[in-house]
Amino acid sequence: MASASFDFVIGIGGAAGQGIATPGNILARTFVRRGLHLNAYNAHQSIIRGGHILLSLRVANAPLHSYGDQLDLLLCLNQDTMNRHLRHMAAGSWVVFNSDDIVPGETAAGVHLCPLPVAELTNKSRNKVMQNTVALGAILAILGLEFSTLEEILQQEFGRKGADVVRENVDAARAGYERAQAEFTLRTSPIPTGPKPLAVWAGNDALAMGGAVAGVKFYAAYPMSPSTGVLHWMAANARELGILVRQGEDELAVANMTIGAAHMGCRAMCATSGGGFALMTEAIGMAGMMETPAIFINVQRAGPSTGVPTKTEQGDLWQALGASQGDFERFIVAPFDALDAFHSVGELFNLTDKAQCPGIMLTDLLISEGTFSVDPDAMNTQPTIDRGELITAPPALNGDSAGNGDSATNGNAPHPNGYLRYAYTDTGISPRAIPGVAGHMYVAASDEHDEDGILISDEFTNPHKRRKMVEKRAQKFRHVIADVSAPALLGPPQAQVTLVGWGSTHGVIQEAAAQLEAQGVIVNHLPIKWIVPFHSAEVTRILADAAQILIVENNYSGQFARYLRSETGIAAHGHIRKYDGEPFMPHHIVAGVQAHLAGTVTSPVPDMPPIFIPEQEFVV
Amino acid sequence: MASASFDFVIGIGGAAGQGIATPGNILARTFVRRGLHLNAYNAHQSIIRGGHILLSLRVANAPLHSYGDQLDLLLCLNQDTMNRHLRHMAAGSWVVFNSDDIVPGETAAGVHLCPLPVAELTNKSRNKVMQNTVALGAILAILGLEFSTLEEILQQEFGRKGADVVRENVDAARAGYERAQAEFTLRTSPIPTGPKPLAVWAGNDALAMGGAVAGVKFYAAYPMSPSTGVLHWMAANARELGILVRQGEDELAVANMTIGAAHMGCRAMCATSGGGFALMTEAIGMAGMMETPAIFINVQRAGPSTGVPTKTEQGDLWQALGASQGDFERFIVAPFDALDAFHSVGELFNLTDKAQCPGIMLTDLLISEGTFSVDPDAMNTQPTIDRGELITAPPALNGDSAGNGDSATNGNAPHPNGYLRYAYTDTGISPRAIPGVAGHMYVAASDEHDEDGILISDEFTNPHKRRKMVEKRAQKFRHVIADVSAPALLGPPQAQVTLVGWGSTHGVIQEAAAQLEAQGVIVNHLPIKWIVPFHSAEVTRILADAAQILIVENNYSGQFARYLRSETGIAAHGHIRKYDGEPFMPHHIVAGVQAHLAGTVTSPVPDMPPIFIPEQEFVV
Amino acid sequence: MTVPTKPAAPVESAPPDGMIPLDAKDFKGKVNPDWCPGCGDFGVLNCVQRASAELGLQPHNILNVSGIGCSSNFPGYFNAYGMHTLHGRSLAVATGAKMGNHQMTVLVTGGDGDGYGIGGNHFTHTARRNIDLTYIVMNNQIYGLTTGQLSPTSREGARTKSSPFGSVETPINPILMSIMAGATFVARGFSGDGKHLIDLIKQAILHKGFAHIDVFSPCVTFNHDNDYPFFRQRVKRLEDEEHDVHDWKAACEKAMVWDDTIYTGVFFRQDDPPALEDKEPVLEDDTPLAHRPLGLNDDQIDKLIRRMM
Amino acid sequence: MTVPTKPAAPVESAPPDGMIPLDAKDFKGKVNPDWCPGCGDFGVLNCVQRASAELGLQPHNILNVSGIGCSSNFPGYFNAYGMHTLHGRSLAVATGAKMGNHQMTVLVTGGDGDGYGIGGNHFTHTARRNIDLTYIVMNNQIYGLTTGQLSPTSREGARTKSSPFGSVETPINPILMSIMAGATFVARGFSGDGKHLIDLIKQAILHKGFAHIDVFSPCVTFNHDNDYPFFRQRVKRLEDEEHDVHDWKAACEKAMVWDDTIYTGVFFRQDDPPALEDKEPVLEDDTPLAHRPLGLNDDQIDKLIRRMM
Ligand SMILES: Cc1ncc(C[n+]2csc(CCOP(=O)(O)OP(=O)(O)O)c2C)c(N)n1
Ligand SMILES: Cc1ncc(C[n+]2csc(CCOP(=O)(O)OP(=O)(O)O)c2C)c(N)n1
Ligand code: SF4
Ligand code: SF4
Ligand SMILES: [Mg+2]
Ligand SMILES: [Mg+2]
Repeated sequence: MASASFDFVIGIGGAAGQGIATPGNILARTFVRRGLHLNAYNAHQSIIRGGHILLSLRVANAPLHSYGDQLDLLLCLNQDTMNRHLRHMAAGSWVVFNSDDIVPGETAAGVHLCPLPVAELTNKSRNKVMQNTVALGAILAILGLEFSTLEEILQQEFGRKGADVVRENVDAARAGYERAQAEFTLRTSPIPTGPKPLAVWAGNDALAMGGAVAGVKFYAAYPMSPSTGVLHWMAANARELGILVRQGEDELAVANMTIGAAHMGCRAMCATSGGGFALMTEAIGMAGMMETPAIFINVQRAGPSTGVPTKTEQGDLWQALGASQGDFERFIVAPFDALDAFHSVGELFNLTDKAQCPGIMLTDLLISEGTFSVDPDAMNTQPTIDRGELITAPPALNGDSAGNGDSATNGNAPHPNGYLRYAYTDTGISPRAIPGVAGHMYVAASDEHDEDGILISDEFTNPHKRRKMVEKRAQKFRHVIADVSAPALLGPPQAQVTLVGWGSTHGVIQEAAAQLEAQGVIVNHLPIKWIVPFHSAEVTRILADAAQILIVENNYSGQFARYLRSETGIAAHGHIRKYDGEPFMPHHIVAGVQAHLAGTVTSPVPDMPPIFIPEQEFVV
Repeated sequence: MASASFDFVIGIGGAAGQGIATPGNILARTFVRRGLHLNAYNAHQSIIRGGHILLSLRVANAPLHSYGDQLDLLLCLNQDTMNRHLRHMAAGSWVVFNSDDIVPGETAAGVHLCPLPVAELTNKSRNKVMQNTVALGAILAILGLEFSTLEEILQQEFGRKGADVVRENVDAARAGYERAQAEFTLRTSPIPTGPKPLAVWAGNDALAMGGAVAGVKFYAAYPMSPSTGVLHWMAANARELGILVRQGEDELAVANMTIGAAHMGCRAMCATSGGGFALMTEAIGMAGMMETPAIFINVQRAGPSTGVPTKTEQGDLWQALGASQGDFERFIVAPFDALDAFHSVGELFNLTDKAQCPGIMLTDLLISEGTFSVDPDAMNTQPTIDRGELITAPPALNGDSAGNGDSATNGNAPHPNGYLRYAYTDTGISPRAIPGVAGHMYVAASDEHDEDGILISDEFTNPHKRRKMVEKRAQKFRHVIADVSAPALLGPPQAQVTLVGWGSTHGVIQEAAAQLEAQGVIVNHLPIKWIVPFHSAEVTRILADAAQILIVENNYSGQFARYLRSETGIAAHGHIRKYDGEPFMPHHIVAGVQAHLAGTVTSPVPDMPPIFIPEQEFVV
Repeated sequence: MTVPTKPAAPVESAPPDGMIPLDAKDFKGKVNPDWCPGCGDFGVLNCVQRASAELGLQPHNILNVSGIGCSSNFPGYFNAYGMHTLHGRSLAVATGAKMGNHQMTVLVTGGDGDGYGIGGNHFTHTARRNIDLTYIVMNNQIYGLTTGQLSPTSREGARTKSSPFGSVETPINPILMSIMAGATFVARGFSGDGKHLIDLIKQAILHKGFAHIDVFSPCVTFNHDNDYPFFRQRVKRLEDEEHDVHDWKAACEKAMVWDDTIYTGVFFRQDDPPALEDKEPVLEDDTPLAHRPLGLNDDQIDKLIRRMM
Repeated sequence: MTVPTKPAAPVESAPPDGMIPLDAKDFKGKVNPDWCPGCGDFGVLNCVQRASAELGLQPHNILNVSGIGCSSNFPGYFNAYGMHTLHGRSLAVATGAKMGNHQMTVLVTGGDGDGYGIGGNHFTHTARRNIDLTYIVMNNQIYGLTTGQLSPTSREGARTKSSPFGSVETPINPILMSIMAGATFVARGFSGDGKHLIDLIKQAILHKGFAHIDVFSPCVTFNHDNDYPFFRQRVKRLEDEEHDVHDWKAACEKAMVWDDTIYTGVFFRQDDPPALEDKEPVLEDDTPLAHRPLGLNDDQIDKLIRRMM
């Protein structure tokens, strides 16, 4: 890497309730305003107070795709953090702590211990979180940043609490800053500045905002980690943006409300995690049968069952594939990162509108609760909106987008004008009238029906009509999926190893590939985003040339590996898997590739390809 | 077939509410008492009155595995039946009808029309269903059976309604019998008698009874076609058998109640269909995490969504595979027929008890609502019961099966005696104490936990413990699945075509194979019953020798074909599929094999193997 | 734009401007009901059709949502927009639909199993939200479509296919449940008393808020306990009594009577609490959400991005 | 055989034969609660432990079932058999468990979201069945574990993360719901009034049938509306008033009071209706189902097969 390159990871460790979020946010804003890139991951527990949290904030002057491999600076908010993590700190790293309460242990050579006598520095403030502000000042000084940036952000962060609070914080920060300048080893090379300020968001914000720009008018949710951030964003912004938000009594209500609003013509979506998604599955099948477009997001966490609510996993792929009984058409997409998620929501809405069917999106805790910098110019905030064949006004008024069928020309047309909601067409797509349009009345039924929407059980359970309707639905889907972009191989066309991943592993695999390249191992990477439709032919073609295929996924059973095989017949030569709740770090994948190449990986099950499972050294 | 062979299909057609069930039952009992085999299928609609029903009763003196290919005798209870089905009747067949109300249409040459002037024969009875009894008499005469058998069964069927009703029915039946003897062409060869009387049951009875003999103590359900028969059997027999039956407020309640009872140490099960199963999935994942053995039966019907409630399909395979989030251990079994279902329930209980995990059974409308003869001697009513490593009393009392830990010896042991519910063991199986045993208190949690049952979030979200617990659960499953029998190839080892099916297609494929053999085509058949564990190695070995693999399944998308490929990489050369709501008849499969051999089958999707989809000629 | 509006005042037969008045037969659906001859649901269907005509409603401005059951087949027989959804989920779907287009009249129809059994949670929560829906439950004290099992309204002792020796469970009283959950219009009708039922349905549709009508609608095939004679002998209209519909205690007391007398009529109503739509700032604009422009304008986007920096 | 039995009469501190009497600390679980300091749930836990000791219960004869939520972490801190199930499903699991071993004392603990939100349908149906469970809801008017969203008991106007501008929904009144659903013991406690709460819990456990205690258990982290001072200033024990617990009208009236006074205590009880277990013929035998022999005997099988012929 070039000498001007800057890549630094700050860890903040403490207990829930110690206010880790605030210094985290302040540091994040400080860096992105400077135009630096950010990738942050918060390893925490499912409790509200106590326990242990480690927030890793990685900043760099080049785009980041993972939260990195190590800590360069550790801020300990309690003794527990010191005890757990001091041993992970290498030569040249910093350890900042409140020396009134915390004692350091054995350190590796060259670790800079930075004790802060907080009581002294804050005139014996009894405010427990003041240690965080002092430390912030010290960190800025260590990094060689000007104090003014921090001052401004403290003003913004604490402004609404009044001038006294701001002053108290600025003073504390300054004391920390000055103490550090006076007593600690400081980072010598200056921290670069990016070409322009960046913004910062969590993946859940990206999902919500992706919905808003794509025209979501109805959002429903029942709180469930790690998806709740989408609800929080929507609730906070809905009134200003004209989005109706409902918290349902349960996920059954949420999914069914979403379909109700969608049926009326709104773009509607909802988000949950696996357990709530289980409760939504029946409704998703209904949307398939009624041909109602709506989006259901499953933010995966470590399962099974309640599992580990604050930990990540890519464990719900087969749940999504098996969501609801019978055969029906639906999209399944697993975006690569927050920005991709932002764009994928709109893309998925267009597809579901055109194909008149539900869409499922799979993200995970890593994307959804991660905090990332984003370049606002990279965000397409005015995406193309294609609602497919939608009838919002009677024929005489068609083209009048505000039309509602309520015109004298058309009368009230109490009787249907020959409109067939589920008409057989060449494309399989039947133009969809939304309720309220005169002369287009029909019943949308979860029972099998004929072109007119009439239950096939209502006359005679006609096997020929049944077959034709199944084929009509399949046909429309085939017609629309031509629009979906096929996956592409990243890296050199010929490589020793081809890494295949799906969804959120995109970034970490890219970083691992770069590290491997630096180690002289040539790898390329096939990241899969579209689960359904799956581009079997394209994937088969790409992988036909692969010397050694290794599949990387964040689950136990190799859910993607088995799905890939079901769609292409391709069995990988080996696997890299992780299912301990923590996401991959780049070096886990590097180690896996090296071990596979060295032939040292074994399989837990005889007759199966070898599986490399990295140790989680960190956060233990 | 040998000359003494008898194989005859009686169709009874009419509207819902015309009382088709009664003559159907009476005929069924008449035949099975004679020792003849029976296979009956009722093609009906999801309405209570009206519409059209066709009940096909096939009887033979050899075991039957499908409801056959044609009708030999049609009883029309209304004009609609005559209009729909007369054209399906071939030379030498009989058509019986009430000539007071129904007029026949054009017939093929050689069809025996058998008009019954019901008013005249019943002294103008105003009882609408009396036409059924008259027709029964006529049918017995046509078949050349003695009237006495019928008399006895009428006595039994109507006995509780009083002597008058019995007399009226016997008189009507006799009038029909005599009229037929006097005026109709009768079947000439005598109907054989089997070696001993057989019994008759529906598949749902078999499931319920399979549970009862295996020790079910708790059965919960929410009514849902086509699974409701299990509830009806249980409700009718529960008090006598000491089984507690609860109808829940919904399927969420049902699944969770089942797990509650199972956790206490009862063998517990429940049954539903796809939509209800969707609601059960979250609970199934919990049973996986808590390591609670319990059985969930999904009786599949045509989907998606409410679909076609009275029609069959094998459409919920991926739903079962994807039931609940995350990776967890569970069995999935799809029995071949009613008798196999009866035995499979007990087998599945033993496996789930040993592996301490949930078990899913997939049957379908064809098995569950079909009516079949069964040889009582073929039923293992005292199956081996293996409850695995279950602790029902404290150590001092172990072996005392009535023990409950409530003894002075053991005191009340308010504190656990070192018992670890989820102890790591070599086999991965942790002995399971049921609540009530002194000194073994633990919490079973849907959150990830440690050996002691303590939530890993309760101390620190420890990735190493998490990983070990995931591996422990996987390990116990691997340990137990060695007991599950691998599939076997039926028919000649070398064949032109290998038919692969799963679950309920077993019988119809066997019959098709026999027909093909008669046509000079050599086929063999690999029927799959165990979906999980899937015997990948065995299946791969068997199919390696196959010249042409054709997969037969009763769904649109080839759910099994895709699963087979995911587990073995094997892609079939072609497919035979049906998704119009009706089950396969043998000749559909025969036609499919012949067409594949002739190379006349195309694929609806380019680059995919050809798919043969038979026309449903019948029941249109 | 003008949007189809729900009659705001109790105008009995004036259709909106420019609309021809319709009569009950204009509300006949595409197919004839396949209910058993004599099923109570026929009466309910007739009454809904008559009430709709008398209120001057227009088919395309009505959305009729149902679940699954014999009674839930209703939308197929009623000329309006319809959604025949999942067993138990009609109120949830209807809530989303009403939010999506709050100018439509949303009528929810279903059975006792659908609404009080599997759908019970949506029932109480929809009631407390006081969303402007009319919810008609054809209560036959049985699961009809699945051929006769216990319902949460089946009496203790009821012999059904799932309780051949008599139920040991106490039934639910849906009138009490909805009053206590917060419904602002709670009534009971009898399919055998059409004139009365039409009037209840009209009141319910005109009521701004969650209106619940439990209708005795006998299942002639599977419930021989609660047949027409049973109700005919017992039902008494509350309108013929001294009953104060604003008095919850009197309402509950009357709802608990279940002997020689069983009351029908409006038990309870409250007109003050605003309906949910009227409390949702996003719906202040009359244009239904479904007809509003999609996406965000530059100002909105700038503001959002500024907050992220 | 003898089976662990639940004390039948209100014996206050006599453990069953041969058992050593235990005290509250014997009911301490394996780990310390990780609730926020000051969380109302600590008080509830103490009271349940004290009540269990005072009733002479034995840990191994108690099954404590919960759902998911801060409050649902309860079984981990209570020395008994525990099931920490799914969000909203505790009562369904507990019903199955009680049927599976009707000799155990089954205590269900959870939160307002768990019980009245997602679990609402089981709540009303379990109440009407009158199954012998003790159901303690730690009602903090918020979703705690998910960091503070609206609960069905949050007041209208409540500002939470999911309602930053104030809720527009009317909350549910759980006392009214359970009375009308058929619960035979309905009470309200306050985590800040331990002596009273212990007494309520003891009564509830001794009550034969479904006993519901809604407990104000403040979430000190996410609900600043309904904190200790709010309740301390308002709660009044019904026992200190003239209140007839057999009078449903008085009970409902008292339950509706929500101003300067908020009542705690037993609102309603009925001792006549038998519990479900006592109506189930299969449970007449004292041996729990879980301990009965498996499979059928020859007579039973013969009879079944004869009916099939
Ligand atoms: C999730 C689910 N569970 C069960 C069913 C089966 N089912 C269809 S209708 C019905 C009950 C019908 O009873 P009710 O709602 O009272 O309507 P009725 O037929 O009596 O009018 C049931 C249980 C279903 N369709 N979906
Ligand atoms: C099906 C499902 N949906 C959502 C969640 C997420 N969740 C966990 S606890 C909880 C609410 C907790 O509120 P409450 O029951 O009142 O308990 P408290 O934390 O306030 O004690 C929710 C929504 C879940 N675990 N499962
Ligand atoms: S079964 Fe009962 S509810 Fe259903 S249509 Fe017939 S009479 Fe009506
Ligand atoms: S968040 Fe609230 S309910 Fe949860 S432990 Fe903290 S104070 Fe208690
Ligand atoms: Mg009903
Ligand atoms: Mg709460």
